Amino acid sequence: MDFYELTTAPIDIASVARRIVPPECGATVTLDGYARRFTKQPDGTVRETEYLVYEAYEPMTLKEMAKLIERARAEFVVSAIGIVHRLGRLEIGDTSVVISVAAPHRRAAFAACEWLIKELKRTVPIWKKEVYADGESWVDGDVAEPVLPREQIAFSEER
Amino acid sequence: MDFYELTTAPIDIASVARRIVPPECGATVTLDGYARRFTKQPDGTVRETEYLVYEAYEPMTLKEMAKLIERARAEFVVSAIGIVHRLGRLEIGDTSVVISVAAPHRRAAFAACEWLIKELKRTVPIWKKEVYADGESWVDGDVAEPVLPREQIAFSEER
Amino acid sequence: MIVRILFFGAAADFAGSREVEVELAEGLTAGELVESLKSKHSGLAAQKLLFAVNQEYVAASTPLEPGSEVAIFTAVSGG
Amino acid sequence: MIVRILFFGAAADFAGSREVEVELAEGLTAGELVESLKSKHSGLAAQKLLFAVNQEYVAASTPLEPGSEVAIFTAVSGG
Repeated sequence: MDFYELTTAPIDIASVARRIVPPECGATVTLDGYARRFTKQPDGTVRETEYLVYEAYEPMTLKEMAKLIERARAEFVVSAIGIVHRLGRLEIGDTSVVISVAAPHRRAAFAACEWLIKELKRTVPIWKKEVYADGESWVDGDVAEPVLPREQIAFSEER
Repeated sequence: MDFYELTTAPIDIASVARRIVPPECGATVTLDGYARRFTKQPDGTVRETEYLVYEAYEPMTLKEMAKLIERARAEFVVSAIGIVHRLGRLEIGDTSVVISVAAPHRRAAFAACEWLIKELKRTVPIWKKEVYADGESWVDGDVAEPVLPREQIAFSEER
Repeated sequence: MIVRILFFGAAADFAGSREVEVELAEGLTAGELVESLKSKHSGLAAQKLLFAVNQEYVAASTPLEPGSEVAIFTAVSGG
Repeated sequence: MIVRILFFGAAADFAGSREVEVELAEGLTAGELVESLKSKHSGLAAQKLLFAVNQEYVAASTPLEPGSEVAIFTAVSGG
């Protein structure tokens, strides 16, 4: 029932969230990530973004998304997970990523959804470029530590 | 920018979540609660629900929702909160409640959304009746402790 | 004094009505009214009841006033 | 041996290309390839680079093989 996809079309968050409504569940938690107009720069100034461009290493992204779901299932008791990430040009406010998690207990759905977006930002090979009125720049990821497969596999195998 | 509503019409979760997309935010967390087909009874057996009926003490519900949002804002750094609860007859899988929270930092959006659904279930005067093939019963709330206004007000005033 | 009593959810089934107007002694508290309703409706007696006056949760010791709207209900179960 | 190198995000700008095929000495490791690319492209030298071989994150000590697909990129920033 899990699914993970890349798309260049606008994402309708309800179509992701409502795709997973298992009969033993009572709640789905959904993270809707979107392009921020104003972002703080490393030097403390605030810059206005005109639009974003997302690029992915597509085949690896799909493999990493599958691993992410597998790891989440090893860590949390959830019934269904859906992940859709958009690529290409996004206007401000457009949804870039939707992660929906349904679980028998809502605590697990919240925890798994929050964990999934954190790990997606750390491991899935997608890059975001912010385009300003006077230039553009690739956004540096939060975590620049190498991510080794052992670390990922150990994580799910230990449980 | 906050909003809270009751409706007898189906709720489109995207229309709630996308109503709050502040320019300083990058993420909205949404809880979609819906009617479960199978529920465990106090005696351990599993019962199949055919449909649900939600009833509210409407004017007090709206006041309690307003207080809930005020308390959440005192507790969490969030930019916008939307709450929509459905009343009347709901089929299995229909959305009964949507709570969306946008925040500059997604940690706060997750925490506030989870807190809001927990507190809504404890304080907002809405009742759910499960209708089975062979009967019906009002669902007992999770918490049967009286909820006094002092407790609520102290909570937000202390911060 | 006259107060209006509203029953919701299971409490309405136990009370056999959803809304009544009653004549009460001045100064009766919300808690005293709930106790007197429990002694009148056996179904209510077994319930853990919550109550609100004029659409606010109040302490049992809160005195009712003429025209008060008192709501009586079992633990809420929205969401 | 011949391997294919893909660059993504800022790394593609610094390398000046998105994809190249190169002839390498047998047994070269992923880490050694990254170091040699850093010494060739000064822009890459200042970056903290991640890399994957055949669409999997690997340790720097992993030897490359003929036909390996090596991807080089800066910290990911999806979401």
